[in-house]
Amino acid sequence: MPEQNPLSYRAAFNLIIKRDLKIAFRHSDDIVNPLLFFIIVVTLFPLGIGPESTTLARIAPGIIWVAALLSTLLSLDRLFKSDHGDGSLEQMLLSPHPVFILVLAKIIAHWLVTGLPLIFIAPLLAVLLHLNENSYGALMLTLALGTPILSLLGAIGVALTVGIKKGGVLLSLLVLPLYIPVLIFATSAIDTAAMNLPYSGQLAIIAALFFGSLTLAPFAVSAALKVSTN
Amino acid sequence: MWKWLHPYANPEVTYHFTGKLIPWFKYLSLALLSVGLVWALAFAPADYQQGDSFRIFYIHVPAASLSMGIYFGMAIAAFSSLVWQLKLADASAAAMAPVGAVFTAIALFTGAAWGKPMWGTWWVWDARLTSELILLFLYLGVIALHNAFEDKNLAGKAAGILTLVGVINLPIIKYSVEWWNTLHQGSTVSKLGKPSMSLDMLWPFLFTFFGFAFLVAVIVCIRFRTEILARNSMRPWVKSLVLAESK
Amino acid sequence: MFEQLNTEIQAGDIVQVEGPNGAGKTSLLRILAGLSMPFEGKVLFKNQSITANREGFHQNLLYLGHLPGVKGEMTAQENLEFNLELHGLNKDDAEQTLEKVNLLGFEDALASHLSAGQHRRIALAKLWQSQAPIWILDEPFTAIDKLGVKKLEQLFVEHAAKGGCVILTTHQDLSLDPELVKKITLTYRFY
Amino acid sequence: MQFDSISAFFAMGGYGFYVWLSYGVSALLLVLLVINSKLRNKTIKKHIAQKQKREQKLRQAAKQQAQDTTKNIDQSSEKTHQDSDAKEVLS
Repeated sequence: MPEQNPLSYRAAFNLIIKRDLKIAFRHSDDIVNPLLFFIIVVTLFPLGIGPESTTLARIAPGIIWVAALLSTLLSLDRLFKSDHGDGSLEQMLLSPHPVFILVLAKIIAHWLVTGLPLIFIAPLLAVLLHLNENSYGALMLTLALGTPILSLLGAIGVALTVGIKKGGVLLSLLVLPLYIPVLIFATSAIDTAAMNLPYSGQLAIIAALFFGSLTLAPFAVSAALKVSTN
Repeated sequence: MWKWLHPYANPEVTYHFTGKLIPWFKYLSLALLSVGLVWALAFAPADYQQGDSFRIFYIHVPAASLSMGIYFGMAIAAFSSLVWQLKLADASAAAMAPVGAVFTAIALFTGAAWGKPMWGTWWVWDARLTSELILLFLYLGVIALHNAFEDKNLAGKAAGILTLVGVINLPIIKYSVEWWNTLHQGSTVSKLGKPSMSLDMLWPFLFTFFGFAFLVAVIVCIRFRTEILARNSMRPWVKSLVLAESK
Repeated sequence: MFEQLNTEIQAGDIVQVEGPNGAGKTSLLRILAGLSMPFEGKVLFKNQSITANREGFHQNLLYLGHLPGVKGEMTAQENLEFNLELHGLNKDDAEQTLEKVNLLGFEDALASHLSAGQHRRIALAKLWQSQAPIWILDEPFTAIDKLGVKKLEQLFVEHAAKGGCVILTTHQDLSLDPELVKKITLTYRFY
Repeated sequence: MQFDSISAFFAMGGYGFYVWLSYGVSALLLVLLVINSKLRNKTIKKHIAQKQKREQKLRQAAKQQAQDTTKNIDQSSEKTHQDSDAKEVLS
């Protein structure tokens, strides 16, 4: 029988991204809901703490970042769950492509629909929290570099829990401790920027974390998916 | 290359071998701990700054370093299980996780109890305590993931992946927490550091440290044997062993 | 579950795995496809362990499990096209292929509006275009009508004649010539 | 001995509460861990023994059936447990 012609890595990558984006846009509440959650969590803080602008400005970086962590956590579920439920995950694992390519494509598609909107909406929320004017650049940059890390590390957690019936709470226990370094360096970069000091050091560390997780996470996710579909 | 490991990779041989080790570890641990603890409580000199509260050091520091050590041990076991498919390594990692979690809890609790007279408050976001707390979360995650799977072989693999991800993250977390701590120094008065120890403080410390280490070995061996039995319950050797013991 | 199974499956074989519920038919198929790891033992393809040469093996494999792998958010045609492309097949003939599985007129319907039987037919459609020699099918006939079953059986025979092999489980009896079908029977043992 | 009297020993220079609390809680946690480990070992063994008894009953029932009906349908009861090797060669 003739050998079939396997797709190139890039074609396989594009195929998965296109498919996942198509599904996400047809199921758009999956995009909108985490974003609304992000906004609501942030607006709750002034109500709970009081409207004093100096206090809000002081804690704004922490609030925005913690809300970003939580809303990413909320959206992670859709990364593999429905594909696992209807059998398409099996089909992907059985396709003649390296699994990490497919996994990477899925994670990037996930970030495009959940991480990217956060970056756009964050400055608006920063206004609500009276964030220091010098900090806006740092906020955007840390979110741009940091939210992909959240998707990458989160994907490991989802891949491990996707076969478990009540995996939701477990997921947060597994994933949140891994998010701590990102949180620390990102908020400190924003704080440093507020004092008009250079924050390139923190940014460099976040970038290092990003590249580290970009190279390692897909392999961990593929291994975890093989366990979960077993 | 792994030929020499072969006899120990056999569950039955390992089960009996660890069974023989347990009494040795037990008596060593008992001897070291009883000498070490009496020494630490009654004979070691009080610290010139911290007074007798320093005696908490003799459990806090061994527990803290063992909690880290057990995590690294788990990571090594997880690695060999994933790379060389050693099923026994899975079982040993499963045996280590709860022990590590208990030692982390001890380190946390003694740290807080030591901090109260030193800092005037039970909890301070001190770098060592904070990373110990995060380590506890990592342990709890591994244990919870282990319990979430019905099939213990799958559970071992999943927990192994998580352990490896955790062990890569652990230095990063530790570093970031230390860095964060120096950034927000203000609140802490003094750290739970190791003062330059005199010999009459070092000896009881070594005794308690190794006493706890052998205690860890005993408990891990007991749990390891339980895991081996649970994973091999269909094997004839397990059946005859259980039959012989129940008579 | 099953123990001591040692078979060789060759080109041109149609193999039916039989056994009562819980005997491990699905598990066996999943192990053969490389989805599950056997507790012990191994699966060889061309004398090579399938885990050692995963991509090479999967290029020669088409597996259909209990779940059809159809996304409700995509249309029938989009689903098939994705499946074909994922396995490196030409997607241009997707429309004709859908016709062959009696889905003419449903090409642009969202799969969430289609029935379970139609989902299965979307999943089965790629058999008509598959060039993989090994087909592993878990209960391919569920929710398929009699005519569809006939067509599929015909397809299996053609596939085997071309030098492929089909490994399947089914609760229905195959109406094929018993000469053509090899059987593997699994028994359930409590002890 | 660093302390002059037993009461001084218990007082620990005013830090008695914290020192004894630390030692006490640590001891408690370790004892609980040891008990838990030993209990688990016992329950697992009990579990396996129980399962074995059930298997024996099933085996006997199967034998009985085989004797009752002269046709020896169920041959599997004769089989002893051997290491499985689900080996499948595709070519």
